[in-house]
Amino acid sequence: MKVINIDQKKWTKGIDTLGSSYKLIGPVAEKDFHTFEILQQGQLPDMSFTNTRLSPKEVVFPQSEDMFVYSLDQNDEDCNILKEAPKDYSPRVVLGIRPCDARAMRLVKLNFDTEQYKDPYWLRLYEATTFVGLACDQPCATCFCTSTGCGPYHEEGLDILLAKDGDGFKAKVLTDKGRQLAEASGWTDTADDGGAFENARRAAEAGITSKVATDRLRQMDTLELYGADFWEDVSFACINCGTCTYLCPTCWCFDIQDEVHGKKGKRMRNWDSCMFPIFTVHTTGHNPRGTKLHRVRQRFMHKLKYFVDKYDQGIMCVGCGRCVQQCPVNIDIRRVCDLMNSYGSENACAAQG
Amino acid sequence: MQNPYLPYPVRIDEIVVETEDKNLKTFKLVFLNKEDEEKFNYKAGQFAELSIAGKGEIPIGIASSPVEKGFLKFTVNRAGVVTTHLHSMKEGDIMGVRGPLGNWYPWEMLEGKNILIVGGGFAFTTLRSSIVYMLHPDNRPKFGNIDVVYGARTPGMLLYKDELIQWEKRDDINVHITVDTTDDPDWKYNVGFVPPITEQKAPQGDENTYAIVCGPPIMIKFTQPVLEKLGYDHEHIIMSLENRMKCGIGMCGRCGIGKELVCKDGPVFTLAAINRTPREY
Amino acid sequence: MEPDRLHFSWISSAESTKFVEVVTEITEKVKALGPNTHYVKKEAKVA
Amino acid sequence: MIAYTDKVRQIARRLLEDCSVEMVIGFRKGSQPMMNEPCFIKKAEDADQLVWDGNCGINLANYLTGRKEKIAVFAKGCDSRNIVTHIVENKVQRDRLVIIGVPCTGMIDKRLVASQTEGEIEAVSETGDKVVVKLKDGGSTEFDRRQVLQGNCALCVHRNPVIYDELVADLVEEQTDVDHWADIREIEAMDVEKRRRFFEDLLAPCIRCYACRNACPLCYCPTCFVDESRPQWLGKGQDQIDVHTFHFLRAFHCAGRCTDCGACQRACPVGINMRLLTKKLEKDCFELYQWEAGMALDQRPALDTYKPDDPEGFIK
Repeated sequence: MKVINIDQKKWTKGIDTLGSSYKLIGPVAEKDFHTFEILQQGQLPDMSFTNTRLSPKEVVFPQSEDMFVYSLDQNDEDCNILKEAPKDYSPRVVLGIRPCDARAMRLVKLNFDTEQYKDPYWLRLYEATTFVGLACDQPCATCFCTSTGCGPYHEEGLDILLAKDGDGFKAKVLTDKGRQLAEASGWTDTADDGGAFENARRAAEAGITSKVATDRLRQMDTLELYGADFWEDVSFACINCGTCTYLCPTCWCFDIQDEVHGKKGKRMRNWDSCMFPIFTVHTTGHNPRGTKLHRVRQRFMHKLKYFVDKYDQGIMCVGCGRCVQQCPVNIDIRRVCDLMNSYGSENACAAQG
Repeated sequence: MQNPYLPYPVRIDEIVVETEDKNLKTFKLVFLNKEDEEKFNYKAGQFAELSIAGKGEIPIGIASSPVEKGFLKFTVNRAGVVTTHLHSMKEGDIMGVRGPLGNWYPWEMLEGKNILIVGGGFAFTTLRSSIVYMLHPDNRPKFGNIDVVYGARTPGMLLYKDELIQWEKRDDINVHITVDTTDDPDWKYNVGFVPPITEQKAPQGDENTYAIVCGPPIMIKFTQPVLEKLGYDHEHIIMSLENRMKCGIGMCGRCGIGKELVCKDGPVFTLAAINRTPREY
Repeated sequence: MEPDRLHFSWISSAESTKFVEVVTEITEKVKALGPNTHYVKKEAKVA
Repeated sequence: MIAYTDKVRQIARRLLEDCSVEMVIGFRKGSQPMMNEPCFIKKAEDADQLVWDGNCGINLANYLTGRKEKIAVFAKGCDSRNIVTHIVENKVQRDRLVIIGVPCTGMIDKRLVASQTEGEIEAVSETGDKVVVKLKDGGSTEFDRRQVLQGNCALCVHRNPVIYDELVADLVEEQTDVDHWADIREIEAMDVEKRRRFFEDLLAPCIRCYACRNACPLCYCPTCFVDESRPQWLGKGQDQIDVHTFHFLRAFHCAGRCTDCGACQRACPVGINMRLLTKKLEKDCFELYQWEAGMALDQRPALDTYKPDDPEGFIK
């Protein structure tokens, strides 16, 4: 297979060159963990990271973003009329996004890019972004990407896939966007790798030892699963914080808020979470998901059943393991997925005799 | 790329206080730009997001009918932040409308059928839209018998009273108005809750008859067995759901009932479809 | 917040003179500080 | 403390067998190293799911409010003080609770262990005063237990439960040689500007997931002030002022009630030590009113009472 060799010198130089035509975003070491941040001139992404604490979904779906601006001054001609908020959609590149997080963007796209409606904010940022992925050669114990239709060298949603090679990288260009970026950065040194890339992929996939079964979710009856007896046990520990949803690369729920300061106002959107009681509460006070059990069940049913049924593209989870690692009370999606996937199977076997 | 979150600017043309408790007002809205009105092409049963700069948005069923041109009407209950502010607004004020949103009563399927409409309280808005649509001379021949059962707590709480009285007098629609209680000795319509009045007045269900039901949860709960008793199949009972919404276009995620989103896949569902989803509304 | 912006006093309903003195003193102190700049949100910043 | 597990199971089994309680709230082994999951047990035969070790840092008092059942709950020193606070604040009834006291020698700080370990951790075990970390690559590291305790546990002076119906073990010796307020004094010594920058830095990573609030047993308000819409007290975005307002006001709401159990800090997914805020108020309550939260059922909280000799130096 033809790959592009990028040694350390070319890497540094290429990134420096890219800075003039792209906004650069990459992993940066914080106090205890890495986050994706805008890189300053001369700053290199820290490619030694395992994965970031927060997913890079913020690159295309900021936690808080402006939608519209307006004037509330009666003397203004366009008082009370909403105008598009000024936004920056200039080209940008995410360096070092993990394949799971890139695939997550494709899953989220199903929500924001529909036949009937297109979410302009998400889509414009997505289109403005080139995704340079970094293959995972050392997965965590909580990684179960290979069970979710993804993998440590998965290419979906990426424009370039990098794999570590000594202190440099081997690169596989996957799209036109990727080609443009490779040219702009001067990463053009193509050579045959003698199958090394493929071998590394196989080795990395074999390194993912955590597995979940999802094969029966589709055929499962929604209401039976909804009424399953394990939800009380699963949800008991939950404290209904938003950690799992905010860290998740595939969670997309949001809230729309107006904020006024003096005579100027803006309509903005912020991440929201199905874990919060106020997410669904009606003005009357009635809450269709009024208990913790309702909300925990909603999160898992959405990811592992409703989404599966709605799009037929597998589960709404890429196996990044962030929620498993950071849940304050250790609610583990792998355990819940297994409970759901195997629900009623004993009876089914009994029925078959 | 068209921005589906951007409301069309509209002017409040007229405000009518509908009920004696003054908590329900009907707002007649006129588009500031003619081309927006043309884009806002709706069917009876759809809703829209009413947008007030600085306050937010609120999803409200469209009470005007597609056969009424030049304006939109929304009947709004004063309840939360946005609706309370809306109630304080005056004729001539500028606000926004985003839509039309959601699906509609399945008019294509309902052609040639008898229609029973059951409504309660202030959930009569899209039902009004539907009645006006069906009674339009161009449309009336497309439908069989039309029966309407509409109830409110008291006579003073009925919406669209003038129209109700007009419809009641017509012979191409059977309107059964009812109130829970009244001390008006001259009240000449029914007294009683919607479910028993439906049982007394509504036609039997058959394969050519559909019921459209919209009302408070308690009314729906007790009307459902009545309709079953009258022989209505769950596929023939059509309902409009409400849930907390923000985006109205199926993206923000909060109004889901199972895999269906009330804002985009609904708000109109058959009872049969609702029975297949978790009851999270 | 600057300490001079917050003030607690115990004034009996009979002590009108003290009330005037205290209010005048506080008003002058706050005027001297000028408008508050800490924790004033002029526009929501998005991240 | 690892030896407590047998006793924990034994007590739970007995209480369920003789129908003293309908459910027992404790911990079961988690799927991650250094993580246990709060759980309930309703059948005596399930009691063997329960465990006790240095990873039971979540405050179980948080799971008691709003429940109808008669409950047995395992309580460390801090948990027991929060249970007292719940009882004093009428959130739970004493006679509906069986409190099983757990004399505590401190909980392990999983982030501290992870940050001091090279390589991925496969398993962590405790033997006496040692914490043994087994690595994925086969190696292992050993820590002195006291060196890897949660910040609050290292400074804890109430390790023994203050209220209990029975104990899983003999009481432990309380720590006396700790400087409980050293970090707070440092912040108090900063000038206004420096302190402001310190808080900015402290709270910068916050994503407003509210894990701190929700892990806190004190935060049981049906609707938290940040969630109120009428009126809406603060914006819901990532504006620094909104984020700070949340943290500061929440800390004030905990004044005179916080037991420094550390659940907030432990729950935070981005590693914020918001205890620095609650502890300042804990310190003030202690110094001004000699008040420590949740020590006795017959004492009203500091901010709930007035005494003629309350300090009033702030009144000019």
